[in-house]
Order: sequence, then C-alpha cells, then structure tokens
Amino acid sequence: MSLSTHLLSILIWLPVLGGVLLLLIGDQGDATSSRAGTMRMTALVVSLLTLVLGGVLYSGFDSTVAGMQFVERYTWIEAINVDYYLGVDGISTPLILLTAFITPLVVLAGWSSITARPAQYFAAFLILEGLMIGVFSALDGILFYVFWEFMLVPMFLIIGVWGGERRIYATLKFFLYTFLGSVLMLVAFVYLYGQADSFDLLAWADTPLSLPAQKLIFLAFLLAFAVKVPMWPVHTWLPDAHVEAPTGGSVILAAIMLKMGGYGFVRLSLPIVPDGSEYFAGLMVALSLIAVVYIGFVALMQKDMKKLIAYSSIAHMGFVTLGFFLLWYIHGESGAVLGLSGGMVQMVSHGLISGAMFLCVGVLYDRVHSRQIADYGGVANTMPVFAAFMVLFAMANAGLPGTSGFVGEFMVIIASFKANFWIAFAAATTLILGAAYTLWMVKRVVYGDVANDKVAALTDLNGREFFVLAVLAVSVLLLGVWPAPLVDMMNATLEQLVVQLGQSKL
Amino acid sequence: MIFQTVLFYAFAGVLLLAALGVVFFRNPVHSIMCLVLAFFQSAVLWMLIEAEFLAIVLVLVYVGAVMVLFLFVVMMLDVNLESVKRGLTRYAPLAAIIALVMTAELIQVIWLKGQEAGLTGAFTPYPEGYNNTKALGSVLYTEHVYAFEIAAVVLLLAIVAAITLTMRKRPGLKVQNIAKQVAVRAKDRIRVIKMDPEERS
Amino acid sequence: MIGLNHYLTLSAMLFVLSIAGMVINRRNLILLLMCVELMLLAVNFNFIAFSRHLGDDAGQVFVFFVLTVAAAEAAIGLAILVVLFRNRRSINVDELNTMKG
Amino acid sequence: MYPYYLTIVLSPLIAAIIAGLFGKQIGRAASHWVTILGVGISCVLSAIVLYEFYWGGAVAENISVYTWAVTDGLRMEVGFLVDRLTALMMVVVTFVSLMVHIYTIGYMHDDPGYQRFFSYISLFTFSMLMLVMANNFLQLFFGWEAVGLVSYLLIGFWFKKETAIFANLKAFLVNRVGDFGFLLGIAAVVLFANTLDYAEVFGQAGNIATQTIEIIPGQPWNAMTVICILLFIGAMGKSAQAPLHVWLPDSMEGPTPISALIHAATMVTAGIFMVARMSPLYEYTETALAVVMTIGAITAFFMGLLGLIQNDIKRVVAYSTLSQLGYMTVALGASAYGAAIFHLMTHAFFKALLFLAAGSVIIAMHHEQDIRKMGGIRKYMPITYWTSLIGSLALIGFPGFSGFFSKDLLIEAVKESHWHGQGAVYWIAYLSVLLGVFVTALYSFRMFFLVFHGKERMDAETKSHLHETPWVVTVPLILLAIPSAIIGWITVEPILFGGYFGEAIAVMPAHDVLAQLSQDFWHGSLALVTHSVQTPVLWLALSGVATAWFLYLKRPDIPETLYRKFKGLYVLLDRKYYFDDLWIKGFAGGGRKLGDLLWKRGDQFLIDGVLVNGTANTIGRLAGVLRQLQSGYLYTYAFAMIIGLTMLLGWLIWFR
Repeated sequence: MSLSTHLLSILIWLPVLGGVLLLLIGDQGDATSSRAGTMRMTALVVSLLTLVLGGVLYSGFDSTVAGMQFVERYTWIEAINVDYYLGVDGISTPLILLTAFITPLVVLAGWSSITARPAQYFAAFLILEGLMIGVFSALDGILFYVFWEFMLVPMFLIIGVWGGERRIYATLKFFLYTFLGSVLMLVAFVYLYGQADSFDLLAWADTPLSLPAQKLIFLAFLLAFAVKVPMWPVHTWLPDAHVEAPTGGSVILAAIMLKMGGYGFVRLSLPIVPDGSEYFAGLMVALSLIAVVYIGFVALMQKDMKKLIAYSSIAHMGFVTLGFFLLWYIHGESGAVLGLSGGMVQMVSHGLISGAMFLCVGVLYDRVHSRQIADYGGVANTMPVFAAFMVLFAMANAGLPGTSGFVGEFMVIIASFKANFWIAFAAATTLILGAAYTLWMVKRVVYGDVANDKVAALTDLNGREFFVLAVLAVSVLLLGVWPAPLVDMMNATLEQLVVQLGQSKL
Repeated sequence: MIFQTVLFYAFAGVLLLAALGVVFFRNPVHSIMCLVLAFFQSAVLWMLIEAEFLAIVLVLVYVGAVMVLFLFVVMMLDVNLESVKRGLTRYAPLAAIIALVMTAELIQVIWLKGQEAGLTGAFTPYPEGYNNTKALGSVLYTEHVYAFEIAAVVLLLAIVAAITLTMRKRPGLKVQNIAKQVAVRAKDRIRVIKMDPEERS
Repeated sequence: MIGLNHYLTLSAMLFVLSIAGMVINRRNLILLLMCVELMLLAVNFNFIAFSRHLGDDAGQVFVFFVLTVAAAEAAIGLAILVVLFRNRRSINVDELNTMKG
Repeated sequence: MYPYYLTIVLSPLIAAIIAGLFGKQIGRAASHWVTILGVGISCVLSAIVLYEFYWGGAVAENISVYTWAVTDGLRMEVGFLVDRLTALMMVVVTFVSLMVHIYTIGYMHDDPGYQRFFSYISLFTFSMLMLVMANNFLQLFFGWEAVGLVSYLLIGFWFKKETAIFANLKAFLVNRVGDFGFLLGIAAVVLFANTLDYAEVFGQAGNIATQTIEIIPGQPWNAMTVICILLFIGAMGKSAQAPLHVWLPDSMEGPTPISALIHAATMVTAGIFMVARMSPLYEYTETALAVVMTIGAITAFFMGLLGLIQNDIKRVVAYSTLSQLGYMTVALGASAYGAAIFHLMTHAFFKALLFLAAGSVIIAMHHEQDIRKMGGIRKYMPITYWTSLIGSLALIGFPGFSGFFSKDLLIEAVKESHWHGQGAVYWIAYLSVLLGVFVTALYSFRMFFLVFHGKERMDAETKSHLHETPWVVTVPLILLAIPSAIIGWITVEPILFGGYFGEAIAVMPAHDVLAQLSQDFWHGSLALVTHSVQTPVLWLALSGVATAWFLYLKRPDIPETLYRKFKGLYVLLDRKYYFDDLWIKGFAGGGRKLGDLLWKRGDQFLIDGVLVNGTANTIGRLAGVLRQLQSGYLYTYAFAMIIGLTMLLGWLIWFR
C-alpha cells in the first residue's frame, strides 16, 4: 500500500474528490463572500497537491522502459472482463504531467474573474482534471470510455454556465460533435471485445484483425478522435466553444482536451489497427496538411482574438496528426520515431502555448470585456509587461526556435521531408502562415498608438496574473532550449510502437 | 363442371360489384346493403367449394347479426353525409396507386409464384358421405378446443365492452328496480306508527 | 375448372378493393369498419380456398375464429362509434386527432 | 578555448537578461554599462580568439555544449564550431556591436525605452554569435530566427509609429518566406545525411552529390543542388536578395543604431556567412552556384539603381546595403568565398560607419531624414563630415580604402570565374558588378553632396541648433572610420591570398578563382592600388562621383529635367520595380482574400452552413414531414399500415 503502487489512482481520484468536496461544502454565494475565498484556496491546494504527485510520477518514471509502469489492475465487472486497469508509458506520462501542470494555473486564472458560483466553477475544473488524467492512464476500454465521456460533463457545464452570450449554442455544438464521435468508438470497442474477449487495450493491440474490420474500426476511432483533435472538416465546434468558454475553460480545452484526440490516435488507432491506419494514412496526412494550410489562412482573417487562437490551435494540431501518420511514407531506416515524437512534443508544447495565449486574451478580456481585435490597439503603451509576455507567446505560437513551439514543428517537418518533399513543403508553410496570423494580431492589439479610452485606462498585470504567465513563459522557453527531458521520456515507448507498427496484424 | 364455372363467375361478378358498391355508394345504408349482398355472394361461393358450414355461419351470424347491427347504428346515428363524403376525389389517385401496386404484387404472387409452387388446379371434391359440419365440429371441439373457449371469452368480452361503452345513466329517467320490488318486505312498505290519541281538551 | 387460383384472385381483388375503399373513404368511420369487414372476408376466402386445396380442415376452423373476432370487433367498434357520436354529435374522422401529442 | 567561447556567447545574453528584466530597477546608466560590459567582454575575447587563430596557431574546434534532444538516431545538439571563418565573424560582430552600443547612449539618450533597447541589441549580439559559432544546422536555424526576432523587435521599437510596426511585420514575414526554404533545406540535409552536424554533413558531401531527388515526379534532380538552392532561399531572405529584399528598406523605420548593426553590418550578412560556411556543399553543385550568382548580380545592380532616387538618408544607405550584399552574393556564386567574406568584413565597417554618420546627421537635424532638407552641413559637423567621406570613399572603392581592396578583388574574381562558361550567367554577373560600381559612386556621392555641400535647405529653427553630436556618437564614428580606411591594406593579403581560411572554406581546384588571382594578379597591396589606374573599375567610380558632382552640385536643375523626361523609368524606380506591390497587394492581400474566402465560404458556409447546420436542418425538416404523419388522425395510421404492408409485400416478392 505504498504511494507508488496506487499513484495513478490517487492522481485521478484526489482532484475528483476535491471537486466533490467543493460541491458539497460550496454555497451559491458570489466571489466576495468569505467562503468563496476558502473555496479558491481549497481548489488551489488540491490542484497543487496533484501537481506534486505529478512530480512524484515524473521522478518515479523510468524512461528506459518502453512498457507500462505504475500499473494497477483490479477486476471491476467480472462478467465481461472489465478491469480497473491503469498504467502509464512514455506517451501518457507527459500528457498527465501537462494536465497536472495546467490545472493550478487555470485555478489561479479564475481566481477573481469568476464571480458567479465560484465553488462550482473550481469543482468542475478539479473533477475535469481527475477525469482527464483518468483518460490518459486508463488501459481498459470501458474505463477509458467512461472517463472519456464523463469528461464532457464538467466541460459542458463550464462553457454552459460560465460562458459568453451564445454559450448554449456553443455547448450544444461541442457536446453533439464530441458525443457523436465517441459513440462510434464504443461500437468499435464492443467489436474488439468480441474479438479479444477482453477490454484490455494492450491485449487489443495483439489481437489479429481482418483488413475490412480494421478499416471500419479505424474510421470509428477516426471520427471520435478527429473531432477532439480537431481535424478538418470537423473542426468548427472548436472556435465557437473557445469563444464562448470562460478563460479557464478555453485554456483546459486547448491545452488538454484537444490532446485527447492525439492521444487516442497514438494509444488506440495506431497500435490496435495498424493496417487500417496504413490504409488511411494518406487521408490522414492530407487532412493534416489541409488543417495546416487551410486553417492557417482562415486564422489570418479572424476578427476575434479567441477565434484566431482557436484556429491556430487547429493548425498546430495538424502537425500532431501529420507526425503520427507520416511513418508509412518514410522508407528510410529512420524518421518514423522522429515524426511521432515530433507530434507528441507538439502536443505538450501546444498545451503550454495555446493555454498561455488564451490566458493573455483572458487578461485583456477581464479588463475591457471584449475579444474583438478592433477594440484594441497600442496595449503595449499601458501594459508593457503584458505586452512582453504576449509577444513572447506569439513568437512561440509562430514556432520560433528557442521556444517549445519550434521543437515539434521542426521534428515533424524534418520527418515529413523524409516522406515527401511536397508534404514538407505544405507543412513548412506554417512558418509563414503561423507568423502571419499571430504577429498580425500582435501588431493590431499590442503595437500602435493607444487606440481608445479603454486601452488608455488599462492597468498592467497584477501579481497573480504575472505569476501565471511567468510560469508558462519559463516553461515554454525551457522546453524550447532544452527539450531533451521531454523527448527522452517518450523515446523508448515510441521506438517500441514503431516496431509494433511495422508488423501487420492481418 | 361447366355449370359450376358459370356459377362461380356469376357470383364472383356480383360479389365484386357489391364490393364496389360498398366503397363508392354515398349513402352508408346503401353501402351496408351492398355489403350484405357481398356476404351472400360469398356464402354461395363458399358453398360451391363445399364449405357449407361456414357459408351458413356467414349468412346467419354475419348478415343476421353483424350487418343488422351496422344498419341499426347507421340509421340511429343519422350521419351528416355531406361532410363525411368530402375529399373523396382528392385521395382517389393515391388509392389508385396503392391499389395498383397491391394488384401487381398479388398477381405476382398468385399467378407467377403460384404457378411455380404448383398451386393450381381444381379442388379435389370431398368423398361421398362427407359432412362438412361434422368434420369441422370434430376438429373444433377436439384439437382447437382451447381456441374455441377463448373465442367464446372474446365474444363475451365484446358483449360486456359494447354494453359498458354504450350504457349511460340518464338523469330523470324512471326505471323499475325489480330486485328491490321482489325483495321488499311489508315492514319496509308500511310503517306502523304508534300515536297517542289526541287529548281531548 | 374453378380452382385455387380463381378463389385467390377473387380474394385479392376484394382485398385491393377494400384497401382502395379505406383510402377513398378515409373520413367515414363506418365505411372504414365496413371495409375492414370486407378485407376480412377476402382473408377468409383465402383460408377456405387453401383449406380446400390442401384438404386440411384447420383452415376452415380458422375462418370460424376470424368470424368470431370480426364480430366482436364490429360490436366494439360500433359501440365506440356510438359513444363517439353521442359525445361529439359527429363521426367525422377529421375531428378525431386527440391522439396527436 | 571552450570557456572563452562560452563566455563570448553568454556574456551578452546575461547582460541582455539583466537589462531586459531588471532595467527599471537598475536604471538607465546601469543598463547601458552592463550591456556594454557584456559585449565588451565578448569583443575582447573574440579578438583574443582571432589572435590565437592567426598568430597562436589555434586549431578549429568542434565542441558540443549540450544535447538538445536525441530521437530516432538524430542528435540535435547545441555546440560551437570555431575556426578561422568563425573567429573573423565573431570579431566583426562584436566590434560593430560594441561601437553601436556606445553610440546608442547618445542616439537614444531621451528615449523612454532606453533599457529595452540595450537589452535588445545585446540579445541580438548573442543571437548573432550563436549563429556564426554554430556547429550544426539546428543551432544555425536558432540563431537565424533569433536574429530575425530581435530585428523584428527593433524595427518595431517605436511601436507607436504605424509605419514601424508595419515594417517589422513585413520584415519578419519576408524573412519567414526565406526561412521556409531554409528549413526545407535543413530537412533535405537530414534526409540525405541523417545528421545535423556540419562536420558529418560535409564529410558526406561527395556522397550526397551523387544522389538524386524527385521533387517533380519523373524529374530526378541532383540532391546537392536541391539542398543548396533551398538553403540559399533562406540566405535570400536574411541577406535581402531580390526578390526577398523588400523588407530591408522598410526596416529603416527602426532606430539608426540598429540599422547600422543589424541591417547593414551583421544580420543581413548572415546569409553570406552561411553560404560561405556551407562552401563544402556548394562546391559540388555548379547549378546552385549559378543561381546564387545570378540572384546576386540582379540585386547588386538593380537595387543600386533604386538608391539613386531615394530622398530618405537612411534609405539611400539601405539600398546601397542591398547592392553591396548583391556583390557579396555574386562573389559566393563565383566560388570566391574568401572575397565575399572579405567584402563582408570591410562592408561591415564602412556601412556601419555610414549609418552611424547618417544617424549623427539625423540627431543634429532633430530626426529629419529627408536629404532635400539638408545641405551644407559640412561646416557644422566636421567629424561627421570627414568620417562620412571616408565611409563613402570606402563604399565606392576608392583606391586605398578598405572597400577598394574588397570590391576590386571581388570584381576580378568574378571576371576570372570562367568555369561558369561564357554564357549568360557570367556576363550578367560581370556586367552587373562592373556597372554597379558606377551606380554606387553616383548614389553615394549624390547623398554626400546633398547632405554636406551645397545650399543650406533646412529651416532656420533647425539650423540654429545645428552642431556636432556628443562624443558618444563621434567616438564610434572615428573608431569605425579607422578600419574603414585602413583595414584593407592590412588584411587583404592574409585573408585572400595568405590562405587565412584554410580548412574553414572549401573550394574545388577547378573553381578556385582566388588561387588563380593570387597567381596572375596579386603583387601586393601597393601594386594593386597603382594597378587600379589601369582598370575600368576606378574610372567607373570616379566618373560616378563626377556625375554626382555635376548633377547635384553644379547643375541641380538637370536631375529635375531628367525625372520629368524619363517619367516612366522614374516611376518604375520609385515604385521599386513594383516588388512591394507584388508582396503586399499580391501575396499578402491575396492571402487575406484567400483566408476570407476559406473562412466565409469554406468554414462558415460549407462546413457549418451546409454540413453541420444543413444536417441539423435536414433532420429538422424531415422530422417536420414525419410529424405531419403523426397527425393523430386514424386514417393516417391506417395509411401508414397499408403502405407499409404494400412495401413489405413488395420487398418479399421482388427483392428477396
């Protein structure tokens, strides 16, 4: 009964229980009541505790081992072989750490800007955190599916209760899109159960499957994960959800929930249906490149900052899927792992950068209550410190070397050149497009003379906002200057994955 | 045999005409009369193929009871015909289409698939001394006795249902309560009152 | 020679006619009931014809039951009709849409 | 020497961080002292390194500092490759940077963003050092982008100025277009060599040159040509070669010190440096060299022409920079890498000098940059005048000045590069560089005469305040004027003919024009000066100066007539050959239109409108139709049953 044997369970259930506790003791008072302060502190302490446990996970994680670690397995539903089965490897650990890292920041970001039902707000985030960690560590299909679906509930509430004016439309779109996608995943799970007589994800990876079955399963998975990523053309829920979500919701959505899709591809699609993945790899690469190029152009023309960042998220996630599905186009002896790890690094980095970008917009929104680019201009005059952060994150978003945004893109572009010149060509347009849409926004928002009275009345970051952004800035730079710890964490697992993918399951 | 054929065609023709009448007459009473005619024709046709018992039952039960019931109801209700018959033409094309499709299907079944399955040819006549009523009875009361009982219950249920549905208490209606009349006792009718004689003042 | 085919054809024609009747007279509840009777008659024709063709009396027993049920159905249907008319002073089907949610 | 290298790189970085993060706390003076100290340390140590290499016999070192990441057998590292080429660049970069730091104290004296500025230029020095000292492509790209970032920040330093923030976005995006090619080039290197390390890539160069790649199916192209052209696209962006030159003139919106440092002396020469660094690759592909040469020649001549009609003092210098960068590129194309680097070095000094002198004039004129409103400043600002004269003479290649040696030898090298064949490439290049000399002299002295001689055209208010700038401005001018004048004398022999670069630059014997020159042409510096009288180069330059004198001092009415006479040509030059329109209206505007189209038609209409809401609407409408069926009327249910029956029967009969 030591810590490490149940670490994952604790990581999952601690925040969930913390959230439930908040719900139980929370009243519906506003943020000024003294109890609201207690709520916030509780939420912060719980999320920090989770972060500390994440640190324990990191320190205990053996990056030389390709397989699962911290495994917990108990029978859950005996009749159909469902287990409570948790474990992490090099793919899930970085994402769990990202989740544990982002949540305290989100709690801090919502510290004073959430005035309605603060207890419920923080509870939703804590529960969400636990569920997300659950998704990343579940190794049983049903457990995975339960976490996967339950995750929608707090997010649905976060957007639906604390969102903007069109929140009902946005939540419905968000919910229907994601739910529709995942229902087919359940069908695929049931089929796989029929084949393997178990819901063990790892056992599924070893189960032989016919090509037609693999194709169908891949398509079912594709719908579930493509919506989450989101890939073109099922991406249109994301801008709406982001625009309507409160800042914290946007951050979690962009930083972690989008990663579910990428994680799903690499945890389920690739190992379970390798031949199906190979069959559809061309489609996936094409869709990824469309995401990069098409969405890049679309992002250019956005007038709403959050929408712009949302579109840029889609474009960046295009790199993730591109990296994952390149490997069948790479004929040399190396490059496949490069693409995969590029995609993984891009996920983590995008989590940090897009989260930071949304926090920046949140800082402005808290002051001016507008997300329109046209309502700003010359923010650097009144908020120099904020402007510095904004430019830094914008540069990271544009993939400047030295920031984490570069690492993943670099690896994926290198890998895609190994596959085909034109794939690399299309992927590399992000260098221009990413810089264009991000910096154009920066130009219109941050630079220039003071545009109006509201901007003139802006006050610079307060201590709490500064802290949150500074933490993110440091991590973005650190990952950009020295990504080795992150890359090393995944290498063994990804190499094994590539070996596994090389063998047909037919 | 020719005779039977002629009879079949004659009765069948009348039957179809009667059915057409059922459908197309504007007056429900006429429709019902046509239906009665149709039942009679059917009874005859059944008799032609030696199903005497059912033919008789059809006439007795159906024409005698059910059709009369229909007639009563129609006459009793005094339906406003104009409003009821409107819209006949509007649905005629649809009726025609459905009828055509159905006809096509039935032709397919009877004449094409039926040929393949060998379902043609004349009926084999019953042997001499065959009694249709007796044969049916022996089957009905042995093999199908449960079904028979259930049918009886169904009929009972129909009776009860029909009565409960249509019975109503009309306020102010004077009715005899026979049970009460029979069960009456003298002491219920006569109250003997002991009265003290009036004091003479 | 009169055979199975003839009877089946006759029954089919009756059936189609009654279906057409139902469509055409869709407003009149009484006529609908009558068409149903006609349809049952058509069915009975088939039963009897096949019973004779196959030499199996069970078919005729079935007709017997059909007649029973039809009688019951007619009784109850007419009873409902009467109640309906009493409550609404009309049997126009167009006015009967309380089943719509 | 490793600690030296580390200190050279890190001290500007640390200074930049201190000035940037704690600028408010430590104050203005401390900010400039800390950054000057940082860069000063770098400069001194770089000088020591250079000394060690030249006199101390130090050998090239390839050091890995730390491993950035390893995956899939691809080592991505941060490390230093310090050889003679690097050492020279380090000295140039740190020296000019140091001068600019000192000069900035005067130039930015009243600016509220003082600390920020020092932080930026120190950060720039760090980035540039990372670039030149890189031992692998990853770090090269890091430095490459980092100098771009600092350039972006510095052009937009006065972020309230709409033109400035437009120019910095433009600069960054145009650079990104170049980086796009550059990154693909690096990817191509990884594809063929599977390593990012210079030494390993160079080791495999011969092998790569035999391979082919099919970019267009069925058209096998030489892998090395593809790599080199892609890399050169990056150099075109950074070194502002046509058609990616458009950002450089606009970048003059930034403060003058950075125009000197970044947009004249160092950053823009990164492309030249990079190609020289990659000489072991470029030597294998004559196709790529021909491309390099053509692009350079076009830039050298046509960008020089643009300088003729500019009226902004800094823009004239900017176009001259473009033109000179073109010269260097031509030299690269001629395989005279040494000549290119040599010109890079002299150019760094005299162009930084010219910019700083221009800045000095601008300070004195109270931030007036229009040369039509100047004139006759000579007597007010003697130091600026004389240093500018030195700079201008160096620029036009007047015998004896540093520019003379570099440019004259560069032109000779191009002349000798017969291995390109006698075809169009050779003649375009040779004629461009030759005529370019005349053009250079014309625009340089047009500006010089208009600013320092002739009538005093400024208003009285400005005139009354006109005086020499403070010592922090003039000292760097003098310190830069000295090398601008004499550095050629000293260094031409060792750098070009003394085999200074040694292993750092690889040239195939067949291409080695410098070796050819040293055999046939080189007889010492003095001989070169005297020999110049016999070459067309000097006479072209002198006639340029004379023309400028005649047109702008003697007969100022003639240019006016000429402008009117050749209206079409003038407009063409004034619109900069319509390149700005191509980029801004064509690509940027087109991109925005495309974005709008994709967003409104693609996302909003097609996906959201037709697919998403369309599906929802269709279901809604279908439900509406089905609701009709659910009318509650008896006959509709009867219908449904009948139709269902009919269909079921139909299915049973026909489809089973």
